[in-house]
Amino acid sequence: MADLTVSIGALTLKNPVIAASGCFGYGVEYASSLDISALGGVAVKGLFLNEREGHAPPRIVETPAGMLNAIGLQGIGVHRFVKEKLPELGRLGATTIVNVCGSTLDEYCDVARVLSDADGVGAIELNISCPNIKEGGIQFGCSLTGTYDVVSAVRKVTSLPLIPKLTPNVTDPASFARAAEEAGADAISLVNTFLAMAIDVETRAPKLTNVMGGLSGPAIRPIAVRMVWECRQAVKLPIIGMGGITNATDALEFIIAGADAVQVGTANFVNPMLWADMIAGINDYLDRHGIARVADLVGQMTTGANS
Amino acid sequence: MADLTVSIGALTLKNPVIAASGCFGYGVEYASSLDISALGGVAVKGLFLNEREGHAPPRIVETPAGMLNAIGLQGIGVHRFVKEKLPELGRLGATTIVNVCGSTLDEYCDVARVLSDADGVGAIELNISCPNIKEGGIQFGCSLTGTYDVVSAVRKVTSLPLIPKLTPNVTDPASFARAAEEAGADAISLVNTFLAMAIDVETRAPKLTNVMGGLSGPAIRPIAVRMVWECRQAVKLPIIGMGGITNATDALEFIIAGADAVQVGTANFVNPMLWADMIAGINDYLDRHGIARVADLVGQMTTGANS
Amino acid sequence: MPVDVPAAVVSNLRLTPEYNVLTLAAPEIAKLAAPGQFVMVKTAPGLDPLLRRPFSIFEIMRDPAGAPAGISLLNKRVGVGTTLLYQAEAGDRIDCLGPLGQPFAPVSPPAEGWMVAGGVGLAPFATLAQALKARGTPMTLFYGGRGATDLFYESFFADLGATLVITTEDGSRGEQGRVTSPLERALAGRPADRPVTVYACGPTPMMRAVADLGVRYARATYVSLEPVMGCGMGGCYSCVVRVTRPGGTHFVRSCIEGPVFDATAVVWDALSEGHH
Amino acid sequence: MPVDVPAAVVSNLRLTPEYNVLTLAAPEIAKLAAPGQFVMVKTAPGLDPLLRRPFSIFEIMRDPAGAPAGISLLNKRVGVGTTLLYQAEAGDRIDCLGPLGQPFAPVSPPAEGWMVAGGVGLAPFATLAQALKARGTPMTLFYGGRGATDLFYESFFADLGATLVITTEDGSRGEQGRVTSPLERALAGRPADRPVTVYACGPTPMMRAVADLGVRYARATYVSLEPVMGCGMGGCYSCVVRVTRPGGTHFVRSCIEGPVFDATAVVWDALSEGHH
Ligand SMILES: Cc1cc2nc3c(=O)[nH]c(=O)nc-3n(C[C@H](O)[C@H](O)[C@H](O)COP(=O)(O)OP(=O)(O)OC[C@H]3O[C@@H](n4cnc5c(N)ncnc54)[C@H](O)[C@@H]3O)c2cc1C
Ligand SMILES: Cc1cc2nc3c(=O)[nH]c(=O)nc-3n(C[C@H](O)[C@H](O)[C@H](O)COP(=O)(O)OP(=O)(O)OC[C@H]3O[C@@H](n4cnc5c(N)ncnc54)[C@H](O)[C@@H]3O)c2cc1C
Ligand SMILES: Cc1cc2nc3c(=O)[nH]c(=O)nc-3n(C[C@H](O)[C@H](O)[C@H](O)COP(=O)(O)O)c2cc1C
Ligand SMILES: Cc1cc2nc3c(=O)[nH]c(=O)nc-3n(C[C@H](O)[C@H](O)[C@H](O)COP(=O)(O)O)c2cc1C
Ligand code: FES
Ligand code: FES
Repeated sequence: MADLTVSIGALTLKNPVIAASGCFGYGVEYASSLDISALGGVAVKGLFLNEREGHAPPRIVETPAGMLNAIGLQGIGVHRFVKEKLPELGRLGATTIVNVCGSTLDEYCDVARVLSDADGVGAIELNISCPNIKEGGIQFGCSLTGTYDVVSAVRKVTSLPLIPKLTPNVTDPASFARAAEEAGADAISLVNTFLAMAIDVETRAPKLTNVMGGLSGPAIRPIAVRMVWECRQAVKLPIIGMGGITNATDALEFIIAGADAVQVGTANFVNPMLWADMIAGINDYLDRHGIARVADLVGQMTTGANS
Repeated sequence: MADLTVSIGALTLKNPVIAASGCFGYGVEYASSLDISALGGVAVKGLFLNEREGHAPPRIVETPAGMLNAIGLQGIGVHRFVKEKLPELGRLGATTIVNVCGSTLDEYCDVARVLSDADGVGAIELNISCPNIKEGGIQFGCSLTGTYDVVSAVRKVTSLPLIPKLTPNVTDPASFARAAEEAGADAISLVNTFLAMAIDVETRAPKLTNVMGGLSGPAIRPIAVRMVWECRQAVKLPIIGMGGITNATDALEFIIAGADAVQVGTANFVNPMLWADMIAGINDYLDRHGIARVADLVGQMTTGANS
Repeated sequence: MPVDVPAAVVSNLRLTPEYNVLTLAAPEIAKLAAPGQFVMVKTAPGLDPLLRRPFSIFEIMRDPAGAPAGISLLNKRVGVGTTLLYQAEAGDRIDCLGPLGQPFAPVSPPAEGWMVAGGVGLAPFATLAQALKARGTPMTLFYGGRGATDLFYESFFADLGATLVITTEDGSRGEQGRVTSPLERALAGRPADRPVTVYACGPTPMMRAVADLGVRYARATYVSLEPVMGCGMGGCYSCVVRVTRPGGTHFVRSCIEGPVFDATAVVWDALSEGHH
Repeated sequence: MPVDVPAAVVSNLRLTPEYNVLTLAAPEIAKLAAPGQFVMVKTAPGLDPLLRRPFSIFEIMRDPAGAPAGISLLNKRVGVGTTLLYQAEAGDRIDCLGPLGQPFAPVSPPAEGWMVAGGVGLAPFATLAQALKARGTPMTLFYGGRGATDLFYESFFADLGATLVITTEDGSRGEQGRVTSPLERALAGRPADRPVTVYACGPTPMMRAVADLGVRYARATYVSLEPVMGCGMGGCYSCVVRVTRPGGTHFVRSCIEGPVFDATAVVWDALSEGHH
């Protein structure tokens, strides 16, 4: 049995497998089917300060080996979350990572303050990369100074582990990783979804009411792995990698590319019972390769023989 | 029977379906299996001034609904191409689009000059977006001034229709479309492949000898459609759209998003006999919808009802 | 509570070139299922198509001793996944997650249960009819299709004692026209002091018309909606339906708060018709 | 010249848990095929997996009148696509593009033809053996496997009059060890004035060893290589092999200039062993 623990700032994860934000509700939805305390962490649906309606359906459309979503960050707001969901997550033994959204810099800080005062938040994942909303979010995430500013502002108001979540919709994600590191992040997570669209040729209308959506799922995995690897060369921070992970092999690919932990989003829709197998599969691999700690595998891609 | 012709500068294509560069050899390879003169065009493998070895294999790896390639632009060089392939393409009745590469601005111009002096070149597609080579190419394609400079330099040395091929590996492809337009391009084509990688977890080595490769195929289609649509809003130029097109419906999706013509790459590997069906399918759609000319469908996405 | 099982295809009865009934060995799901619940089905192994598809649990199959042994699905081919289920062969394994969602609440006598099914909307009513019968509740099935070849399993319902009222759009069976016509006559003809609960499943315009009739004749009406669903477990927020709740209207996740809704709570204008 | 046909699976003979022979109705391809050519096979409809897989044409099947009716593939499960072909059922349709590539040139008497097969590398030799027999060329099959259960179709070759020399690594059949040992003894024992052409297919290290022996004993040697192939038609440049040509070494496309190469032209050091 290998040591699967992962350190993200002050937070220790039992293992590197985290449910991705927006793909696991508030975590509690899954508690009747599986033991969510066995996961490395649960990243809950993105939260603004207040409740939010989200976009009109249809909100998803399937694409080759992937899907588009334009949920529009429907959510109950951080106050109701703290009151209604957080205590239950605590009772269930979940390691809770709260995905924080904002339309303005102030809103990010306000949400972070509420969470800092609450009991049972493991870390804040700063969502500056949702492609589905017009104001805030992606505006910060696609600008280096925006990224730096929002991370350093939130850094000032919270001592919770702070994990900016980066967008893949930029020329050079590694530069954003560096901006996040300089601004005081404890870790980074990537990738959020790729801005994309699909059109129904018969009606000539976009398949999503919101026109654009975010592409996720196995389709994007090779791009996400590349970006994690680029960021690994650029920063010392822990990296939480994601994008199309469906099984232990995919998770290991991200870890070898440089991810300290991984998140699983779309694959949970396809197979909500995948968690135990994925964690066991990572452990088996480590045992089979005589690697004592998962941390020892991070970034261990070998290029020598091939380059 | 609808009017399927497409104008790209001075060049008229019989129909909007072009074989994508690097996915159809020099065109002549396919002549024994199909009538390549029936295609809207044949974009041949990228050519430098001189012969080029390309990367060591393995050069491709399959990924979910896609593939990575790092061919490294193996090719016979423009001189041999003009001597050995171009006459045959002419005899076969192909509309030939030559994909032009360069390690330097001068090399792009030199290749373009050779082609301008040759007989039977329909257009030049300027490859400033290959993610698989270190020097040249992508360095121009990922910088707005680089794009502007190379397009205007080549513009000065050739009166052939000039089609810069844009990379998707940037934050805002539409700004590159504008740069190309300002520099005097006759059209733009997009997308080239997405920079990506895959790792064999057992050996921990990259699956491609070159480490990185370009992702193509159906997996990327929703992102490519989005980029074509963004460019359609940004420029008046004809747009040649591509990325994961496998059948007439996919082609129509690009046309409705704003492409005047389309290219088909990866799908030709899977089904090299797809051409006739795709062209017929586009025609059938136009007839069924009472659209007289394919040009009338370009960019006709309706958003009104949904926004 | 829901379980995920690699269910073996026991049989695939192709009713027409469009409809089939797929019987799956899934005792774990059969045991837990309540009328109107659904399963999320992986229509093919691998990544094409990627997502599961939602299907009502049609019948609960029982072994000779009467123990729940499996479920059947009434499948209509409309695209990739439903075509794969149409083509499935006995012995294939199909991942099946369920049971999911809020079931129908079957009424008890003296109320009657009136089921209104349009096309494949028949699917959730086999289990509901059994539950009504178990309560001794008199029931009627208003069942509409495009033509005679769109109507199935009438004897199943007749054997349970249901009154059948059939309509077809082309008049090839039963009354010509929409299923809502005889429903309206029946509602109009029923004295106010004789309670009825209406249950509807079918195309959105049909369900909306039934909902309107329910309001007009002041009868409790429940509909089983069929929005696109990404996960079926409350994880993705793709399946929302706008409903009236204390304090206003809200998007609620139909996979966990539905698919069965009180028809008066549904904000019908918000249901995008193109996709249902 | 190559054609793409949706070939029906006529039969699937599962030889072991790893190997099977898939017989496909494809008269168009069978008619054109020459020994050592291959087909590109779409192992599943849809996008998973996306690309076709290359397979040697194993047997040419003939109808009772002797006309070419189909082909068979000798398939070894190593991954996704080969597993799907292992599972195929009679009646399935499998898109099959071919014949492709440069065939073996069968020698004529007085030369002998010596075939050297490692494992699934047997595949291109059934058609070659028939061509040799048609020329009256004496032939030997040196056939090596891990164990007795890796060896197939010996009687097919024996019936054509081939001499069989069998080796297994575990010694469970024939001589224990590598197939190159008896080959080397045979080469060493053969007088220089008795011509022999050697044909080899199997794991890259084996083919390389055969190539070395060919050089050492100055015998014409051809190998059928198995690099990853994206298209099989010369379109993608994925399948290149470094070979010596007038003026230096070059990467050439093995799908159109191979898969059969003169072993002395192959730059063996450039063949990445991990992937073959
Ligand atoms: C709770 C519930 C119960 C259902 N029960 C049944 C049933 O018992 N029998 C049955 O045949 N069908 C049922 N459906 C509908 C069924 O899920 C869809 O027909 C199916 O998902 C379409 O999949 P496809 O791959 O064939 O279509 P696709 O190829 O994905 O799409 C074809 C068309 O179907 C529409 N569609 C796609 N996904 C859905 C979806 N999840 N829901 C509705 N429409 C969709 C698309 O918009 C498109 O117009 C139910 C749906 C829900 C939500
Ligand atoms: C000309 C030619 C003829 C061949 N003839 C036969 C034959 O008659 N019978 C037979 O069983 N196999 C044959 N092969 C090998 C066969 O093509 C591969 O085993 C097959 O493509 C693997 O597909 P997969 O989906 O099962 O493997 P994947 O799941 O894709 O990969 C599994 C492993 O196989 C390797 N692999 C993947 N693709 C290829 C490829 N195109 N060529 C070689 N290795 C690959 C991968 O690197 C990986 O290690 C031939 C190959 C060539 C080039
Ligand atoms: C339906 C859906 C909703 C999502 N919502 C959020 C969100 O609220 N906040 C966020 O940071 N990311 C969100 N994401 C992005 C995922 O967390 C993840 O970054 C992305 O889907 C890539 O991972 P995957 O391929 O494993 O899904 C969402 C993704 C999907 C598919
Ligand atoms: C094997 C391979 C080789 C390619 N070579 C070139 C090239 O030489 N020049 C070029 O501009 N694009 C090249 N491309 C990119 C394609 O032309 C096309 O832009 C891309 O593959 C997306 O289209 P697709 O998804 O239809 O393949 C290549 C793509 C592949 C898969
Ligand atoms: S289908 Fe995912 S929340 Fe309802
Ligand atoms: S496999 Fe594509 S060129 Fe050989």
